[in-house]
Amino acid sequence: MNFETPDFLPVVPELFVLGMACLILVVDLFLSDRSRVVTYLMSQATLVGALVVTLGLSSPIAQVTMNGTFVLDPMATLLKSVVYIASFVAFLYAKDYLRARSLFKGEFFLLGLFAVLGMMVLISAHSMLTVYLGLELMSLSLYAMVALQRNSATASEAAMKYFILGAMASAMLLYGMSMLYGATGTLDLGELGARVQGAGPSSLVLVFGLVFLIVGIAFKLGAVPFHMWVPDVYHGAPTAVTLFVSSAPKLAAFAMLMRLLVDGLPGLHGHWQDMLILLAVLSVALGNVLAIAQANIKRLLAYSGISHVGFLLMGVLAGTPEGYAAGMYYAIAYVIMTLGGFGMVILMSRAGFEADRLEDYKGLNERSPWFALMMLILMFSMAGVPPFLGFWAKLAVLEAVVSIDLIWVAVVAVVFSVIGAFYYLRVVKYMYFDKPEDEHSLVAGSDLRFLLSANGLAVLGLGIFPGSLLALCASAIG
Amino acid sequence: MVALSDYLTVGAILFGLSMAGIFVNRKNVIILLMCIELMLLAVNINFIAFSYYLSDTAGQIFVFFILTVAAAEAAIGLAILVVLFRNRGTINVDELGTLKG
Amino acid sequence: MAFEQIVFYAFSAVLVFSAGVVITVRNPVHAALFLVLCFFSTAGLWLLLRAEFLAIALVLVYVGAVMVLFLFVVMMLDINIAVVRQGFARYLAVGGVVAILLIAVMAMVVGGDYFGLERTPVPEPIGEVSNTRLLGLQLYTDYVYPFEIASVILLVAIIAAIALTLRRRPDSRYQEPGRQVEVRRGDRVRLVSMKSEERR
Amino acid sequence: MFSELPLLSLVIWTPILGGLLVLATGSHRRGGLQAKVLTLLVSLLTFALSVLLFTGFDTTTAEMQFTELQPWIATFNVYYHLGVDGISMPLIVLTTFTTALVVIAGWEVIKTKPAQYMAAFLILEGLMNGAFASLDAMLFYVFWEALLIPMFIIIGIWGGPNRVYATLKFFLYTFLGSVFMLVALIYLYFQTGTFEIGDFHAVQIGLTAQIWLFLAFLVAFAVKVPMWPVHTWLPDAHVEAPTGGSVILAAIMLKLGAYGFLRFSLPITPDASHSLDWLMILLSLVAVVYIGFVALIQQDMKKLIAYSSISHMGFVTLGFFVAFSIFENTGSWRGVAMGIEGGMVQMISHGFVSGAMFLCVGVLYDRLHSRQIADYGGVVNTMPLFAGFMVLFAMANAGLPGTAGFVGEFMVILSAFKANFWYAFLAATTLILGAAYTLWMVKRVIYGKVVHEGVATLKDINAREFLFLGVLAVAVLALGLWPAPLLEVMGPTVANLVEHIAVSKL
Amino acid sequence: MENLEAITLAIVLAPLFGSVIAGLFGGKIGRSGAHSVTILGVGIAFVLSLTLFLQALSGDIGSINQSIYTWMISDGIRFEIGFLIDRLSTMMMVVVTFVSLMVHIYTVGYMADDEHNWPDDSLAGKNSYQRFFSYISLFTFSMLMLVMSNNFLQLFFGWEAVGLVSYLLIGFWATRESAVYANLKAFLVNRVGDFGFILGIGAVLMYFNTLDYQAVFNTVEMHQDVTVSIWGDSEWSLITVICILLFIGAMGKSAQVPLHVWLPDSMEGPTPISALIHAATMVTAGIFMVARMSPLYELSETALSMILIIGAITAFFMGLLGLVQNDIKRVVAYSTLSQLGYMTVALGASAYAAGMFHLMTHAFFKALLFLGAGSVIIAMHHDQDMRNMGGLRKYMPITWITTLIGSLALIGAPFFSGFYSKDSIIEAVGHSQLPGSDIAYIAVLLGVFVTALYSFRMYFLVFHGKARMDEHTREHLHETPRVVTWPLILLAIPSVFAGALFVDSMAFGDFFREAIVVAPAHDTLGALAGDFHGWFTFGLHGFVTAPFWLAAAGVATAYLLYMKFTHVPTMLKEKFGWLYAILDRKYGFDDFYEWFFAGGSRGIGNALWRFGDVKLIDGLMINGSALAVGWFASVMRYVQSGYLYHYAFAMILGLLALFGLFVI
Repeated sequence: MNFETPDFLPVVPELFVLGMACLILVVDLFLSDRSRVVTYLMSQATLVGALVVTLGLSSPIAQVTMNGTFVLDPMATLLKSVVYIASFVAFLYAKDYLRARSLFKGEFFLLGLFAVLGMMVLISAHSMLTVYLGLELMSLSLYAMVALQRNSATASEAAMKYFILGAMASAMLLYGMSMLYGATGTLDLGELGARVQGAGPSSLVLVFGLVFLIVGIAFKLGAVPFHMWVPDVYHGAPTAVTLFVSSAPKLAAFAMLMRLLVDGLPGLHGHWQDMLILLAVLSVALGNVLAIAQANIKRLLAYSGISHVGFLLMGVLAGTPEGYAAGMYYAIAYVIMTLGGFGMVILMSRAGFEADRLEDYKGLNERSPWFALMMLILMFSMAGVPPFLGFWAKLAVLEAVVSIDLIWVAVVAVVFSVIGAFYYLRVVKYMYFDKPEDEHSLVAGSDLRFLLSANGLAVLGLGIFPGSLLALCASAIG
Repeated sequence: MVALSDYLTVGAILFGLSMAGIFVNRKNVIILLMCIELMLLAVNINFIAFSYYLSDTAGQIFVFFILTVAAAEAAIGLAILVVLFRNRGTINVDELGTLKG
Repeated sequence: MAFEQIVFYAFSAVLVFSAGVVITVRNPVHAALFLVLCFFSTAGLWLLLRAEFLAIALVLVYVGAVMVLFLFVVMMLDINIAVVRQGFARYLAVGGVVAILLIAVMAMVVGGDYFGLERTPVPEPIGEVSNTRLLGLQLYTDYVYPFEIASVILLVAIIAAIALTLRRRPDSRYQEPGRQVEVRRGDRVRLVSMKSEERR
Repeated sequence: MFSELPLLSLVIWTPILGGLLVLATGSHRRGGLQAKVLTLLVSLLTFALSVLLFTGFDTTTAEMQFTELQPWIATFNVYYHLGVDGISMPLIVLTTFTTALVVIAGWEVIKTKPAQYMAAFLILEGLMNGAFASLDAMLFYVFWEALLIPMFIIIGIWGGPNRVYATLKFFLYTFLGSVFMLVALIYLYFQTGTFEIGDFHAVQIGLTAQIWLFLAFLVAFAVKVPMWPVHTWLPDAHVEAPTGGSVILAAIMLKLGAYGFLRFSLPITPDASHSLDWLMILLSLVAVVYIGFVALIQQDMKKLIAYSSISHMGFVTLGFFVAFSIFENTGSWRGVAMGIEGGMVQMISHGFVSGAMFLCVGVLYDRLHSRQIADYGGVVNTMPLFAGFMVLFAMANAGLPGTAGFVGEFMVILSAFKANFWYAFLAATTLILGAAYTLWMVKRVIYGKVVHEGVATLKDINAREFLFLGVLAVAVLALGLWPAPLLEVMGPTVANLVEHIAVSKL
Repeated sequence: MENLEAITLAIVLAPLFGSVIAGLFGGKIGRSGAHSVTILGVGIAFVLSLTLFLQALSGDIGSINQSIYTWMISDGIRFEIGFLIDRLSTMMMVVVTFVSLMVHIYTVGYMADDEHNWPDDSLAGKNSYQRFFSYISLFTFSMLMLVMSNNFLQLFFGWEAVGLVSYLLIGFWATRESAVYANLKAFLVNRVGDFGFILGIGAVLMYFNTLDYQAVFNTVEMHQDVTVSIWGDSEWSLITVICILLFIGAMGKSAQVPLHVWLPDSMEGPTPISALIHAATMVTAGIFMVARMSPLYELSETALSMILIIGAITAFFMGLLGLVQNDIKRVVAYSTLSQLGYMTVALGASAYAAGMFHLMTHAFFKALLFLGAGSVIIAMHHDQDMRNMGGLRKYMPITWITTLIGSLALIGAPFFSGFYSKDSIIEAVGHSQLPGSDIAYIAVLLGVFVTALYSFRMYFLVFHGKARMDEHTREHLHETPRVVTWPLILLAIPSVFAGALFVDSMAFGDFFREAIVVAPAHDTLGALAGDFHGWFTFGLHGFVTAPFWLAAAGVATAYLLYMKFTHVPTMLKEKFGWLYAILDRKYGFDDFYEWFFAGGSRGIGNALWRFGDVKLIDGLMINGSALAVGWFASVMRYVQSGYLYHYAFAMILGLLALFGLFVI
């Protein structure tokens, strides 16, 4: 056997995060609860460092290394960067919340970092094996994070559901992978793509495997009908964890979608397009409709997330570079918005008060006009009203579906987005049109206030000047 | 001679049974965890059968990793189970329904 | 019927039967034990497929470790054996129908049409390379990256398991020798000077 | 000297930035006086800028003027492209004019969060100007949608008791309409490769596609106009909105829909407009007659005026869409321009008149906190000056010659006659119905004996109220007595439009 | 004429100026300031109009068509505001400004006690008196704009503007429920007419592509044979359609059956405006308009027939109603209706000139009658019921004499002005060959009897017989002040002499020149002209014609019934109860309109609103779909049951669905 030492350079970010995580693990052992902030700072430093390293390594051409299990391409660079930033923001938002509930422990940040590592692996996966391992690394960390609030019955219930269904979805994904492997004899996604193009007669087997694959992906994204975990987990988990679960992992799931379907199975585009249309339409419809009936803002945002996934899928299903870019743009936009949304929930909460009922937002405009405005921006952005970020994301995906003449899909999507606008407006209604019931002033650190404001303004700013991010996504797809 | 399809059929039956098990069983979360192990087992059978019939070791490598991950998964699953039991005093699936709607 | 086939069908029958028991039995301990039986029969099947290392690993890792963990948890949690509720038959019927449907669809695809002997004949044995050695060689060279990730996953599992289950009871008391040693007299005894009581 | 300035950008961004500044100023000090003064200054400045637009406008050409072009979103080929022609320029002036009045009208009335109120109106103003000035469809859409937000807030915070229902209905209705337009715009984007409205005008499209596009646009614009049967949001929104909100809603927001027909539906899909003009005419006439009857029995003044707005806007759409019938009936395109111009004059005049009517109701509401006709009677005895204004505006609303309300109706009826006698016949029923519902209301509210203590203690309008009602009265009379300058502005543009739609795209 | 434009402008602007000053600055200039400025304005207009009229008579100016400014240009069509000065318009101008001037002066006395004022702190100030002057001056302006117009647009402007002022003035006493009811009614009924009118304008514009009178008249021949299809396949002559549509407008304004219902009610306004607007000028606008459009009407016998019949119906049946009225102003109002019918009949018979002639004389004597009635009303302390009057001639000699003159003119006593105009109409109708002229002739003849009957019924009831008023009123009875009596005297003069003066040229001569076009086939007046030998002969001849004897019979009957056998009317009322009921209910027009149009449209509105808007659109479509979505959401929530096995089941179903849809 002749074995060449692989090129480790592209993997440096992963190694860096891993190394730092191990370091933090050790350091954390020696920290007292009072100085736990060191763990937090180190974690944040890790993310910043990873960002620097990743950006430093970025190159316009795809590099495949590690015997074909790893790829570094512009898409990976961009998605990873956003993952770091999203995680950074999430950690920052989480800090005060965790502290107020004596959850401010090293495990949270460690598991978070490992989840980030999993996402990185997933984003850079170039083999079904690494897809699976990245996915599991991420998922297992997330399962644990959801359950981290050990004295909370809802959190453990949520974790259990998440775990069982997640494992089931993984198993289905694996079953699909086994089928693809059996049909083509390779795990390498590039190779797989090449062989699928040539595999004529056994395409039924490929489609069969594809169905399982789709189920696995759809579960991670939270697309209907594989979405059932989303509201329960978002609702049950501590808000800080919900924040994390709802943001960066969506990017990883998007990457998984791209890697498996676009890199791995471009030859089956016609098939997975049909399936994704079904999922997308169902997601947009059900997510928006069910969100209307919610009284808990975390559940509401969960259902809204489901509908956003539907839109995201619309970009991808187009099967054009513009469509992929649109999907990616949507994913990034969604992450920015959801971070802000759950960030607001954290801002409103305090020790012993979760601020997760819609009623808790009554009269926010009286209590804090500024943050009411931020929430307003976020809500309208999620509803897809210009000039906010969410609108351009919707526009991009609608362009994608219209470009392949699936106008009916676009029409369905916009109609349900109108239905969806209703519940976002309801939040605004509570904030602006009702009198406050809760007269407590907001307790939150200035870093949280600052970042949350920046987050809201980013939604506005990226809405007024959407060009650069769009161009970035377009160039990342190539 | 045993055909590849025979192995795959066994895998399919196992997979189907374990999936059915997840929603037939309404009492005990532990059995759900076992069902998941069964599902992974079915997948493993597939991989190994393919690996054998394709004369390619990648499938076996994959199974190796699946086994590893499954073990880790089981550990985390059981840990969550323990936490759940401590909070609820039960691991009855029927009573695991406070989050809904 | 060749010996190989007899073995295959025997193991398969045991596997399917015990899997069926696992999902229907009331007592989780029984379920765990039947799961062990499943693993054993699967290991047998894998041996037929020349995957000796994995077969052994399955028995050692799963039966030896994972299933013991399962049993351990079952015992630890002291869960009542479930009473068969009314309606279980109905769930079972629905479950059976769905399972049969699912299996039928899957079997249709994975059945003889695509994976029969005509299409995928039994391969010729390739030399006498040890299965273990083969895997080992690949694991540490071509698959070193996944291997590392797998190790991280195990690490996460450790962290998670500890973080979730290790708890200090707030009411339990510990001895801290360090602090015991550090105690000075002043920490324990306070000398108070008082005015003496006036005599009347 | 002023022509060097990017006037359009200024009329868009001055109020928006001013609004943000007002928002930052806050309402805390002295009842928000600072914010109010600032708002007034900004709105007057914007109005002054728009007057420059009017004076600098070249009335001899149909070309876009004051154009500005900057790349905005390269990925989608979207440009920051502004410009005005004879159709949009008057509407911008109307917008800035009305906003300044609304600011004055809300001066003392708004007690809660005055800074937010004022800021919302300024931002709304900028966005509306933007919608009128956009030459890029996506830019237009952004403004078009974005202006729902401040309006949503305005109705929701400062509205009446049922404001939440009303504002949600308003938002969702219009949102539903406009998303179809979005899809249509995207479709057109793929036909032309740009979002340039001018390119949309030029592109050749088959009839089926045109019809779908037309319907998509129709939903968006019909809701905004609003046309029967998608009009029911308007009475609710008007009734619940604060006076300023109603004024802006009626005076300008409704015009956006009609503007859309001119800017999008007619030139982009002339053949679909042709083949579906029966539908448009039918809906317009239903609006005139049906809504006229419905307005007759309203018990709430604002609701009545809202219904009358719908009816009047029916004239606008009627004027626009009789074009093809005229051609079929007379074999020439002569007379088409009169219908379109009539519709546009009607837009402007309705802006004045309905705004004035809502302000009048607002004046009463501020005093007695009721909009019910039954709660008034004999107001003339205690508020004669106000009654004078109210009667004047009511007459304008009823389309009395010499007032603004007449000009557009007259032109549309004349051109409708060219299309078909019965169109004109049904349209002309508004002479009776419009007078009936308006004057019946006036009779019950203004005339008669003082009905109760409340009316007896009413104070006549103060100088501030006199100011805005007086200004509007002058505007109403000026437009009615001498509409020529307005027609001169729109003439070449409309002529150009008629030439354009006369050519089939098939 | 260099300064002609200035003069015409001054004529219209002087009253406008007065109106604006009195209206906007009434509080500042006070009562005397207000009536001075408006009287001055109208006076200037009158003097200048008279000058123009005399110049026109002397032939110094022919027909002058000038534009003041361009109202707008649309679609290449110029809409101008301008004046057409010819004999027709100058005559109208003189009549309008003269009556208006009289009424202005009269008002100084009539409104002297008007207490209807605003609160002190209103910015409007105490200005009801000033406002009244402002309104009537504004009316004068509007009426002048109407008659001087050289195009349809401005005609319509004036048309509606006079309607507006009429609305304002009928409702002048805004606290009276009946007044504000009447002004709304007047406006709306007029609007029905305008509805036709504007359609007529639309038709003109469509086929002539201009609204200028001259341009239209010049090309009217070209459109003589154009037909239009309004409904189905039946073809209508274009000119007929235009004429009928325009005449609908005239029916509204000139209160022809069935659009007459507003005029009696309009008596709720102060008496001066009844005289000015609802007798002398505004209501005759329709007559003027048709005369102005004679080049069009001459081409449509159908339209002329229709005018003839409608006029005849109005003339006779509205006169009948005057018999049962007890309100002094209402009697005069029904008489006005009837006289307007006469004018309309004249138009129908193509005797436009006679119609205009009667318009002029009627303006004088009817204004006189109204002002006389007003004078009585002042004296009676605003009691208008004739049953409470009687014997007033002793107390109010001037009013008595002038009213008698007015009445004689009205019934067409020979040598009085009304005689000349009315007789020429009756003669002309008798000569008319149009379908329906026979009926019309009978109607106008019978109308003469009726006119005389109700006129002298009023005269006798008011001025003769027992004084039936209460003590208090009787003690205070005296002649009204000079500002009131002088206009009466000044109006009485033309009421007597205008007929004799102008019968030659106006009725039978070529007074109007090219302003009025009569087709040779219809030239009834031309046919009569041959038998005409001067005003005196005509007057003498009048004694031997049927109308005179009918009128005399009417007077005699009135004398017998109301002076001699005063029990007979009551007896007749009982005996012919059904007839009385019909007349008393005014043939049921008002009740029917109230029920059918007012009630009907409210009913339709209610039905459309409740079922269309509230139930169907809002309830079913809007809220219904919202509810449906909400209901669906709540149902789907059950699917999200919280139970793991359901979630797993959903996933498996999803998997199966994907299989079913995409694999098999």
